[in-house]
Order: sequence, then C-alpha cells, then structure tokens
Amino acid sequence: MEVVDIHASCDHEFIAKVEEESEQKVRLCYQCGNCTAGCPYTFVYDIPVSQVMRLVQAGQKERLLSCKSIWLCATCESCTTRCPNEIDVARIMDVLRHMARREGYVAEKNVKKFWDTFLDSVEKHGRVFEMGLLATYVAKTGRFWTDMELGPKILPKGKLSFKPHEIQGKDKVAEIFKRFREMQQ
Amino acid sequence: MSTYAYYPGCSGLGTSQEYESSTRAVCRALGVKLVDIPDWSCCGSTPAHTVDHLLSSALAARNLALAEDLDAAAVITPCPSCLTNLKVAVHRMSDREFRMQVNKLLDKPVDRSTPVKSVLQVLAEDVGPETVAEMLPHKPLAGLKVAPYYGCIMNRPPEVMQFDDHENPMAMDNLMAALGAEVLPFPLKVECCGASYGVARKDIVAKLSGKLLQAAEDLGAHAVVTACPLCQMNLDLRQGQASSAAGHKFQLPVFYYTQLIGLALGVPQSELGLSKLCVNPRLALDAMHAVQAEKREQEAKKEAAKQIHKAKAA
Amino acid sequence: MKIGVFVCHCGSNIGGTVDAARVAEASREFPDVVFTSDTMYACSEPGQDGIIQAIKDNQLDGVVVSSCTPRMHEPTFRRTVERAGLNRFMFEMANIREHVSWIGKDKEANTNKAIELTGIAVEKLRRDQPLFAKQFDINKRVLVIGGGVAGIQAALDCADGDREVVLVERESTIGGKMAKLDKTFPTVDCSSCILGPKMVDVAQHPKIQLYAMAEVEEIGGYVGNYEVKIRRKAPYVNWDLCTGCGLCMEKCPSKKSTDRFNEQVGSTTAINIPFPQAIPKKAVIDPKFCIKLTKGKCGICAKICPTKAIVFDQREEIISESVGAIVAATGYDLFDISKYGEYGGGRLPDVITGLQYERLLSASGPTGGHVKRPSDGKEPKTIVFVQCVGSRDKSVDRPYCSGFCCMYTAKQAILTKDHIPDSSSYVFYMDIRSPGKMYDEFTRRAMEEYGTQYVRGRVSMIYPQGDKLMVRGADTLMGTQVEVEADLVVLAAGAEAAVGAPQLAEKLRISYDKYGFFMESHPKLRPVETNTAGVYLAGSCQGPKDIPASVAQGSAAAAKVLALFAKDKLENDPMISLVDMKRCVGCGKCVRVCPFGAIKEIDVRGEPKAEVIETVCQGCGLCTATCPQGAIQLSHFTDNQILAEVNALCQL
Amino acid sequence: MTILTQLKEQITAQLPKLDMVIGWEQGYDALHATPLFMRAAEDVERLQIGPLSVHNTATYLTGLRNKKVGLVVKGCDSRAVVQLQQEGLIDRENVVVFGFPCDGVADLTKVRRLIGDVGRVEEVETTPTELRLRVDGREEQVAMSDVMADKCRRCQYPNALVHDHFAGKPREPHATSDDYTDVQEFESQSLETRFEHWKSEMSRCIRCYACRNACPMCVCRDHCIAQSRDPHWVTQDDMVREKWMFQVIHAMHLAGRCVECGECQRACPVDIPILALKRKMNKEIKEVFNYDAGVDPQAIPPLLSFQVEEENINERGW
Amino acid sequence: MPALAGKELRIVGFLCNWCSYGGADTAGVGRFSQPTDLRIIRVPCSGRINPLFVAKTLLSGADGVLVSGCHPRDCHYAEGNFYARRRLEVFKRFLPTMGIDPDRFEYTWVSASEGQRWQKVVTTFTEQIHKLGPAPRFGFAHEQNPATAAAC
Repeated sequence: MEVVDIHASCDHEFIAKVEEESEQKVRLCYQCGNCTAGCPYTFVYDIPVSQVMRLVQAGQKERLLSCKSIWLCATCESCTTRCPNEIDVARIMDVLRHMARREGYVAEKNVKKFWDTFLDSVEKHGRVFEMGLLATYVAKTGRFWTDMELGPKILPKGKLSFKPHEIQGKDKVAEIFKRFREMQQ
Repeated sequence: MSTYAYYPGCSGLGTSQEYESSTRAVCRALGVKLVDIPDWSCCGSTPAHTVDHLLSSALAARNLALAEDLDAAAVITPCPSCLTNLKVAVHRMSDREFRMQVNKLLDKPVDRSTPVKSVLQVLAEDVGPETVAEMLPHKPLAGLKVAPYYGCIMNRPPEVMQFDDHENPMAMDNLMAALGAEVLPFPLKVECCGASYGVARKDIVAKLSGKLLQAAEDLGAHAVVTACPLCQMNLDLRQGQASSAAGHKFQLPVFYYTQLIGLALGVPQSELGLSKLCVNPRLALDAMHAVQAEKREQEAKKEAAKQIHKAKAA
Repeated sequence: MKIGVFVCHCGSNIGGTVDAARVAEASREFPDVVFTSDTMYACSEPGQDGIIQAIKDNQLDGVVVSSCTPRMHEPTFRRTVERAGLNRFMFEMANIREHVSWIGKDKEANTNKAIELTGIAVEKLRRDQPLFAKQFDINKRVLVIGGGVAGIQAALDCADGDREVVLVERESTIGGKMAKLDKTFPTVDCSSCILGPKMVDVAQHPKIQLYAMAEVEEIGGYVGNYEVKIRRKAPYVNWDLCTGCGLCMEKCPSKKSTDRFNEQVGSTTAINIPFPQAIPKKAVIDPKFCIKLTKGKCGICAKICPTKAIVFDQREEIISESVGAIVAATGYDLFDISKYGEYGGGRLPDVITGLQYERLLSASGPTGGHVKRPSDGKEPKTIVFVQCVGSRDKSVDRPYCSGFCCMYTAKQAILTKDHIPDSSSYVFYMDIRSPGKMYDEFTRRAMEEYGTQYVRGRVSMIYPQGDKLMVRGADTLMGTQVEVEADLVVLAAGAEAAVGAPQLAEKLRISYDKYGFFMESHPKLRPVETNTAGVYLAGSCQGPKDIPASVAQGSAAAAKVLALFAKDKLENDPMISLVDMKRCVGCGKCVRVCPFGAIKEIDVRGEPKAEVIETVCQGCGLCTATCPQGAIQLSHFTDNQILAEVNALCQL
Repeated sequence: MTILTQLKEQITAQLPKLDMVIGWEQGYDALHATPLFMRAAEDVERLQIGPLSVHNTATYLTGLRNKKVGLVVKGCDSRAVVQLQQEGLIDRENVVVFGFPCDGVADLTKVRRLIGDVGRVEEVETTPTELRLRVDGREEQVAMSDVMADKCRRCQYPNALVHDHFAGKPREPHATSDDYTDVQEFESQSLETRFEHWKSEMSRCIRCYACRNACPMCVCRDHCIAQSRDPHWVTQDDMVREKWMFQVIHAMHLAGRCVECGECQRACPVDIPILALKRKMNKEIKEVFNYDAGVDPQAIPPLLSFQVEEENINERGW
Repeated sequence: MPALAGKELRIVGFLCNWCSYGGADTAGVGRFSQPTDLRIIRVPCSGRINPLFVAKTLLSGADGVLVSGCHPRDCHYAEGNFYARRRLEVFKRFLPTMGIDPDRFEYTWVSASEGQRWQKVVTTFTEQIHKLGPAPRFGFAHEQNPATAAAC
C-alpha cells in the first residue's frame, strides 16, 4: 500500500468546496462508522462511506472522485438519519457525485448512463417515458440482454405505454434544463 | 375534509398504474378530495439530484408553483421519491437565496411555501385508521398476514420528512390493522430495496430486495405491503432475480397498501388493479380466505357445542 | 482621592495581545490617578507586595488592578489592599484577560479596550465607599440531599466531624445507583458488600437524621441560616413499627408491581422492601399496584403484619428543618434508550441497559445472579455490548462523554465470561476511555484474558431475526460493515442529570448547565462549591462520575461544610442595599419585589419608610432598579457608580 | 335637579366630616378653571363642573395623605385615585370620592388655535355641543367636537370608577376601545423623522417640570431624580439630551401606572406633545400584559410582578 | 480616547455577575474570538439593570446596548431576571417612538457555562450594530450651547 503524505496531498480547496456545496462541516465527523454500519450498499462499495468522510477530511480528491461508491449511493438517507454528529452524509455523497461529473470522473458508467437517459427523457417529454427510457438506455449501453426475462412478466400487464405522455408545458421543462446549463457556464 | 393538490408522479402512468388507480379510488371512498396539478411534470427523481441540487429543486418546484393556483391544503403524492424531491425543494427553498436561484430557472416562480405530504400521511393522519376501522366493522382482511415495508425515504431524513417514527414507522401498520389484517413486526421497514439500480446494477437490487423478502418470509407473511412504486417493482417484478441471487424461490405477493384498503372497502377490481401484479396475489388472498374459513368453522363448532351443552342442561 | 492603577501582563496571557505598559501609561490621564505600573503577575507574591508598597509610598486611597476576571482574583486583591491598610472595598478590577486579550488578536484594539475598561474601573472606584461587614450567627447543621454513595460519604464525614446531618433520600432506601451494581471496576469487588457497611453506619450514626422517601420542597434563607421544608411521601407503613421482617412481601397477592430497584427487570410485590440490605429496611406500598388502595379490597398485609404497621390512610407530611449548609448529591439518571429507534430499546425485550444487566448479574437480582435474557429466560451465549448510547452524540443532545461506561462495559464483559464460560462477548466502541488507576489494565484484561471481542465502530441497527437479534455495525479498523447474531444486547446507556435536577437547582438558587448538571464555582479550583454560599456539590449531580470520584467529592464537600462550621459567626457581604430615609416616600415597591423579604416597612415619625435587614439582603439590587426616586441604593453598585461607568464609556 | 346641584348637596352634606373637598371653580377668566379647595359650605357655591374642569383633582392627594379629603372626579381623575390606592400611596378610607358623568373636557390649546389668543374671556356658556365665549363684548362660538381633548374622544371610563357618591346617571363611554392609531401614525414615519421630531420638540423645553408637577402619579415630588445629585441621572447642562432623558425617565416611571389623564401635556407651557410617550408606553403595556392602569385597585402593576413563563415575551431571549 | 475611529462602534453591555459575566469569562477561557467593540459593565443581577441605564447609555452616544442575565428560572437571586425581562421588554418596545432603532438594544440570557453562546451573541449583536451604523446623536454640548460647553 502506498504511503500518503498527508500534508502535501491534502487538497484544502477541495475540502472547502465540498463543505460549501454540501453546507456540511466535514470536521464534525469523528469516524464512529455509523454510516458504514447502516449503509445497505457497503457490499458493493470500493470505499465504505465512513472512509469517504475520512478521505474528504484528508482532502484526498483524486481517490474520492474516481471511486465507485459515490455512484452507488442510492441516497437512502440511513447515514444522514443516524449520524450522531448530524452530518448530512448523503448530501456529501451527492456533492461528490456532482464534482465527479463536472470533472469527468465516471467509475460506474452504466449508472451514469441510466440517470442521463432518464433526464433526457424528462427534458424531451416533460415526464419520464419509461419504455423510451429503457430502449434508449439499452441502445446506449448495448446491454441487450439486460432484464430480458422481465419482458414477458411486465408487457402483458399493459402498463408500459409505447407512446410518451407528452405534457403541454414540456418546452417549459426543457427551458429549466437550458437555463440550468447556461447558469453552469 | 380539505382539498389536496394531487401529484401522481410519472410511474403512475406506467409501471405503477395499479397504485395510481387504487390511490384515487381509496381517496374517493374515504372522502379525500384530490385535484390534479394541471400539466404536472417530472419531479426529477433520483437522477436529478445526482446531477445538481438546484436543477433537482427546480424540476420539483415547477409543480409547486403550478399547485399554488389550486389553493389546496397541501400538495400530496403517493410516490416517496416524488415526495422527497418536492419536500427537499420546499425545505431548501426556505432559504431566500436558494429560492431566488430556483426561481431563476422557472417561468412561473414559487412564492409560497406549500406543505407537501404523502398520500399515506393524509390517510394516516387526516383520515386516520380509526375512521377506516369504523367503516369496516367486519374486518374484511382478517387472517391476512402482512409485512408492511415503508422503504427508505418515506420517513427519512426526519428533519425534512416530518412524518411518523423514522426508525419504526407505524402509519401503514395501523391502517392494515384497521382492515383486520394481522400485521407482523417487520424488522426491515426502512431498509433500502436497491432503489433505482434495477436497470444499471440489478445485482444490487436482487441482493437487497432478497433480504427483505427473506425477512418477510421468515416472519410467515402472506404478503408484503408497500407504499412505493420503486420498492414494489423491485420486490415484485424482480422477485425472480432476487430468488436466483438467493438460491431460494420466493413466492410472496407484493401489494400496494392502497390496493388492500381498496379491497377491504370494496373498490371495483378494475381500479384495484390486482391483475397487474406479477406475483399472483391469489397466493395471499387464498391463504387469508383459508384462515377465515377455518375460523368460521371453529366458531361454528363452538356454537354447536354450546347448543348441545344448553340442550343437555335443559 | 489618590488612585493607583496596576496593569498585569499575566505573562503573555495579557501581554501577548495587549500593550500593558501603554495601558498603565494611559491610565495616568484618568482623574485622581496618581500612580500606575505594569507588572508581570499582579497576583503573585511580588506582584501583591508591589501593590502594598505603592499604596504605602503614595498614600493611595484606592486601587485598580487590570488583569483577569474579578470572579477569579477579586478576593485575592481585596485581601492585598486590606493588608496595606485600605478598606477592601476601595478596590476595583478591570477584566482585560477573559474579556480582552483572550478573545481577539488585534493588539491596537485590545490595548484601547483595556485602557477604556481600566477607565471605567477608575470611575467606579472614585465613587466607592469603605464598607464593613456585619456578623451573624450560624446554624451548624447540614442538609445532604441524596443518599447515593456521594451523599452517604458527605453525611458520614460531617457526622464524624460532630455536626448534625439531615439526609434526604427520594427513594425508600439509600444506596443510590451503587447499590444496584453487582461488582465494581477495576477491583471486581462486590458492590453491595463495600457499600453496605457505610449504609449501616448512616442508619446507626446518632448525628444523622435520615428521611427516606422524601424530597426537598422549599428552601429559604441564606448561608448559615437555611430553612428547609421536606416533603415526606407516604409509605403507607408506620416505619416506627415496621421491623422489615418481609412477611408482607411473601403474602402480597399483587405481584406485577414495577420493580424500580431492579430497573424493571421482572416485577415485584405491591408492598416491598427493595433489597435485603436496604437502609432503612422498611416496607413501602406502591399505591399504583396495591389492591387495597386501588380497589378497596385485600388488606392481607395488614392482617399478617406482626407489628400492625400497615396504615392505608397514611398521608404525606411536610417537615421543617433549619440548617446552615447544604450538600447536593442527587446523582444521575440513565439516558432513555428508546430514543434510539434503530436499536429497538423498549421495543425488543432482549435489548437492555447496562444497569439492567447489572441486576441480571447480581446474586440479589431477580434472576438470582443467573444471566437469563428477559424474553424467554434462556441463557445468552452471544452478548453484544454497544457503547456510547446517549453519550458523545449531538443528535440526541448528549454530546458529552459519560465517563464510566467504557469501564463498566469491560467489567460486564469480564463478568459475563465468569457467569457463562462458553459465551462470546462483543463490544462496539468508538474510543476506550480508561484514564484511572488500574483502569486501562482492566480493559486490556477484558480483551487479553477474557477474550472479549472489541469492535471499533458504532452500531447502526438491531433487529430481530428469529429468536436472535441481528446487530449490524461497522468495524472501522477493518473498514467494513459487520454483523453479529446476538442473544442479548446490552446498551451502555449514558448518564444524564437526575430527573428534577433543574427544579432542585432553582430551589437552591444554584446554576445548572444545559443538560441539568449543577454548576460548580470554578471547574478547576472550586469543584465542590457553588456560587451560592453554603451550598456544595458532591458526585454525579455536577457531571457524570465513577464511584471513587463521587466518594472523593462527598468527602470534599464535607470538608467545606466543616470548615464553614468551624466559625461561630459569619460575616455578611456588605455589598447590600441601604435606604436614604430622606428620599424614601414609603411606597413599598422595594418591599414588594425583594426576593428575600429583606426589606421591611418601618414607621419614622408617622411616615412609612423602607428599611433593609442587613444580614438578609443578598445584594441583587432589584430594589435599586425599582425605586423611582433612587432612595434605596445598592452599595458598591450605586446608580451613580453605574452612571459614571456609562459616562466614561459614552461621553468621549 | 341638575347634576351640579345634586353634587353640591352631596358635598355640603359630607363636608363637616372632611378636612376639604377638591373640585373646580372659575379661574382668572371665564375660560380658565382652577382647582377649588372647599373647606366651608360657602366654598361649595363656587364649584363648577363641565368641559372647563380640566385639572386632575387626584394630583393633590398624596400631599394630603394624613387629611380626610373629598374629591370631585372625572372618570380619568378617578383612575388616578384607583392607581394611587393600588400602590398604597393613599389610604382609601381617608378619601371620599364624588363622581359625576363626564361629557369630556375642552383642550384649551385647541381653543386658542381656533380663535387665537383672545385675552380675557368674560363669560363662557357651555352647551352639549358648543362653547360660547364672550370676549370684549363679541361672541365666539366653537363646536365641542372641534376642541374636545383627544383623551376624551377615546375615553372608555367617563364615570368615576370608584366613588362614594355619584351625581346624575352614569353615561355611555365615548369609545369602547383604543386602537392607538395616533401612536401607529407617529411610528409610520421614518426613524430619523421621529428622532428629529423629539430633538426639535425637546429643544423648546424650559425645564419647568410643570409636566411632572401636574402628574398625579409623580409621587417622588421633592425627591425626583431629575434634580438630585445622588443619584445623578440628569445633569443641569442646558442640553436637549438632558431634557429628553427626563422625559424618558418620566415615561419609564409611568410604565404600567399612567392613567392617561393628559395633565403632563396640558400643563406644558410650550405645548410639547409629551403625552405621546405615555400613550406609546400604555400601548405596549396593554399588548404585552393586557393591562390597564387605574382600573382595578387590587391589581398588581405589571412591572412589579412577573410570570415564570411570560405569554408575550420570548422566554429564551434574543 | 474615541472608539477606534472607523473600526469600532460604541457598544455597551450590562452583564449579571453570576451567569453572563461568567459566560463571557468562559468564552475568554475557551479563546472564543469576538469583535472588540463591546465594553462590559458588571452588575450583580439583571434585576439591577434599570432600563433607564440603557436609555442613558443610548442617549449618551452609544450605538448599541446589550443586556445579558441568567436564563429565566436560573437567577442567582431567584427572581431578578424575571423582573428584568418585563422591564427590558417594555423598554425595547418603547424605543421606536423615541426614534431609536429597537435593534440597537437587545437583552438575552447566557449562563456561565455558555461560552460559545456568548461568542455568538457578541458576534451577532456587533454585526447587527455595524449594519445599523453609528447612532444618531444629539450633538456635543458645545454644538448646542457654547456657553455651557465652556464650563465643561
């Protein structure tokens, strides 16, 4: 395992940015591990959430933004709810994800693609078009076999519409995305 | 009772049609007046807040702004994911600066702080299980053993959601008990089912939902009851995937709580949408009927014994 | 008037961020100031000698010391000026340390502020008058509130010092929390075996009057002369007749009564003696469960009592006692574990508190010392201990460390192995706090000799799985989530202020912190004194403490009481209100508002006037702020003094 | 029988038992009344009541503490009696109160503003709606509605609240509540305007202390802190600040005690509108403690008592 | 010695000895840094604080006045702060009519243990006063009356 120079490698600007965007004080974390203890996703994480917190405290930007964990957090709020120091840990995970996106880190490509496809669908139709979302996702990832076995289960139920539910104000919704992008720049 | 601005959520038009139709039917039957938010749009759900909190709040807030014209007591929605996005938007917009930022993204700005609740909260608090129980003195769901599963974000984080006990919620338990059902102390009421990872990482959902199904099965549940479209889909549609991952075949019907209330209240099948469930609900309902029949038989026997006893005494 | 100003550097404490020399120099410009100097440590012996010398050399009439808070060294310097022949009230302090040098780094602003604070002290001093104390008698009896180990120690030490003691205990027996413990760390002594003899001493000591089942209702008066009303609850048993034979308990048919002594592990009879070593060993009826008292029928105990001690219509009574000093030793209570919904405390029968576990371990407990879990009476094989439940947790408003949980958990893990050799114990901890003599060695033994598995991390949730409890936590050292299937979970519930502590503090007129623990006079140097003269603290009422610390404080409080009682007369604080008879119009507003009844109306040539009872006045000055014509003035804080301070600050 | 005749009869009957009865008579001219101290039966003849009986007779009470005194009172005067009794500053058994229904008094400053400073008024005829003044042989008429004192327009207590004798029948109150619109209007101006208002008004103060001397609740008299060195609250410097400080002291000392008789402002020779300060204080006392001074002799003044949990004060503070 | 011109405003605090003065000491002991504007006058009890002291201070040229006592029910003298609370509240409400911004005067409760709270109170209040800026003055004596100014 590599030796970390905790002085030289600590990115203070990064810590400040995380604190600013999340409105949380990462210094409050005393590493009790309660977030890791409660997190249902620990089994798929490459870095458990309490160590994510520690790495934020230590300003280890690169390791954090390139990790899988931040893409696999489902924001189930168990960490936030049980944190003895009242840190909104889930929000910090969200903020790390935002930063990773902005800086082009994607450790879980399919997860990101699914979310992007979802938002594309919203931007286009105003509401999510489930069938279209799946189709686009499959096309983008090339994972044609995924969930194939579910087709016979769900299709006969007649729940999935093959046409999007367009809303009248869909351009207004698209406008929200547009203004957001402008604001980002 | 007050009028509520109703936000159905996108999945209500698709994968959770039966939740949507049974919710409307149950609200009608219990006198909860719903007025749809006109031309509502997607709240942004999980994907939006993973991109940006401002965008996420703006997508939700568009609907809050539209709801303001309805002058309703509250905006209500059946879906916890929509609920979270709407509530977080309201919560964070109590900060003036943030609200101004959000309004910059919107055509119609938000100027009021409208309370947002789940339909479950309205049924549990504004209607109340007592009222439901009074309407159903014959306890139509007696004998049905249910495991109520709330999902992870119906009550969390408590500062934002402001509803029920965040570790051991009881709203659905109490409503189910009001129907006569036998409510099991489901230990994983607020544990996550895998959320929206079904498509991109179905291994996660299979494992987490499998845990939940296992716990329900261990308790001897006839069915799981949910209040969330995503939870229901993960537990029901993906039950086969969970079975494969666990190496153990689950056969647990997964109801929406509104379907069971509707069933008890005598809502027509077309609105209940029981046929839209993947795991056959008959499994649970048959078990319930069997219990009920057995109970009737026992009572009849008791009654007969009494009669004989009386006759002898006479 | 000739005034000397002494500016203290306090090493670098003040000197670091205040230019003390400049403060001294600038002070020379203040009216009446004839001498100034800056000194390294004004409170040191050479510092004080310097002040005395300057007073003598310059014939000073008054002295200002600009240094630390007057709450620290005002008494010191008062004695200094007195040694130089001045009246001790011809002295003022400017607080340029706590209020200046320690709270900012801007030396220019600090120096300027220090000069101004010195300036207002000079203005106040210019209007000071010599004041003289009055003497009054002292009642040499002491009230000890709380009969836990701290209160017991304080009572015994005072009584051994030949002073009469009134000991008031809320429960029906003394002994407190210590009496409930099975063993004590780190010696693993039997708790009731070491406490028992002390309890017996209390019962037998001729100088101790014990009121059990009693609470302090009202406290009036002041140091040396407190009047206390004690509410003694009705045990429904004439304790003069009760011999503690226990026959009644054997026959009582109401067996589902709350067992407070056993922390509600199991239940007890409605008429009850909490434990065999109880002092006083007297029966008490719980009126909530007694069939006679709730339904009017039964009365079996009355029938079989050999001394006819049962009195169903007994009423509570109010007892008055006069004392000169009070020791508060009201201890602590346990954090309510049901506040952690995720742990299921209160919901899951096999999730219990550490104190409940003590009762399960204790041979005098409800299971006779056999560890059986509450749900089904089975002997647990896997026991999980969770630390910091209601400690170090801001989210439940308990950010403080309860101090003793680490140690009792280690003890319980050791005892568990002794009781059930084939058991495994897991302790989830965040940090191990064991800074006492032989303490750390003890926790090491739990791990090294007894094989207790210490897991560094908190527990996130506990849920039933079959007849087991699934404990899900983190092992932060392994960097992973862990699960243990437990038979029994023991939560190390933190300590919190005793129920009713704030209300008692209000009666005692002492301060308490936001958690309800009583405030000591000084955290380092006056740990058992309060800011109310004659009221002392012992034990956990001041903050969580283990047994040796509580006992030490009990003795310390007793030493303070005995020192107070060594005098035959006390002197009042002469900073009291005085009435200017000419100005008083006899409207009685001061009489009405005085919290101490220290002002009476008198008749002066047919005119009503107010008069201050000098030994009763506590010097709050409420009357001065009330009197419209300013006829009653609080000495040393007169209107003119405060106005002069205002003028010095504002009319620049 | 007129109310005045009835009143005179009652006074005459009681006078032998009293050291004096205080009422009003004509002063230096027909428009200006002056307090009347009736000691003998013939003094009673000079008694007059009506819109010119402006003085608060209770003002004299504390100075006559050991005497048996009769007092003719308007409603507002009676509130001062109640307040003095409540504060234990008079012995109620030494005071005999003669009440009558008061239709309101004229504000002579308003009269002067209407008709100018006309000099000696020879005769005044009062009707329920008008004052008719004869000056230099000519007649001036002013409508009562134009000159009635502001305090009378909002008066809720026109009949003596305490009395031992009452002449005539009690009348309806002039108003049923006080919404303090005057205070609100004043406060609707900018802070600077308000500050400058007082700065300029107070610059006219001549420090005669007529306001204080006319106040029935100013019981310190010779020991008023405005003029003492110990305590030295106010200096003798000729500065607006010192004058203003005195008015603040007066208002604070009256907090929860002022019965709004308006004597302070009426007595002011330079017409400084100082009643506004007391009005403000009363408004806040009413809002915070729901308390009116001089209404209930058994009440405890709000600033001499407290509640552990205050209903209208944020307990945890700022 | 004027308050550091431009940097500081004149803020006067009246603190009870037992709680708030102790709280300010605790803040000092904890090195909780604070703005330097505040000058503390120590009194035994908040009940000693006649609201007229606040009036006098404001009229004498202070830009802000802060009063702090023991929390209600914790008064060292049992009741002083209860009376203070009523009197100070009434006085604060009186200020608008005087033409003085009521935000220039605050009263609060800080216990001897609440060093951090004291830091927050001082910081917030000082910021509040700086936001309001210097208080309007009556002018110095000599501006009003040269004759008396000479006598000063």
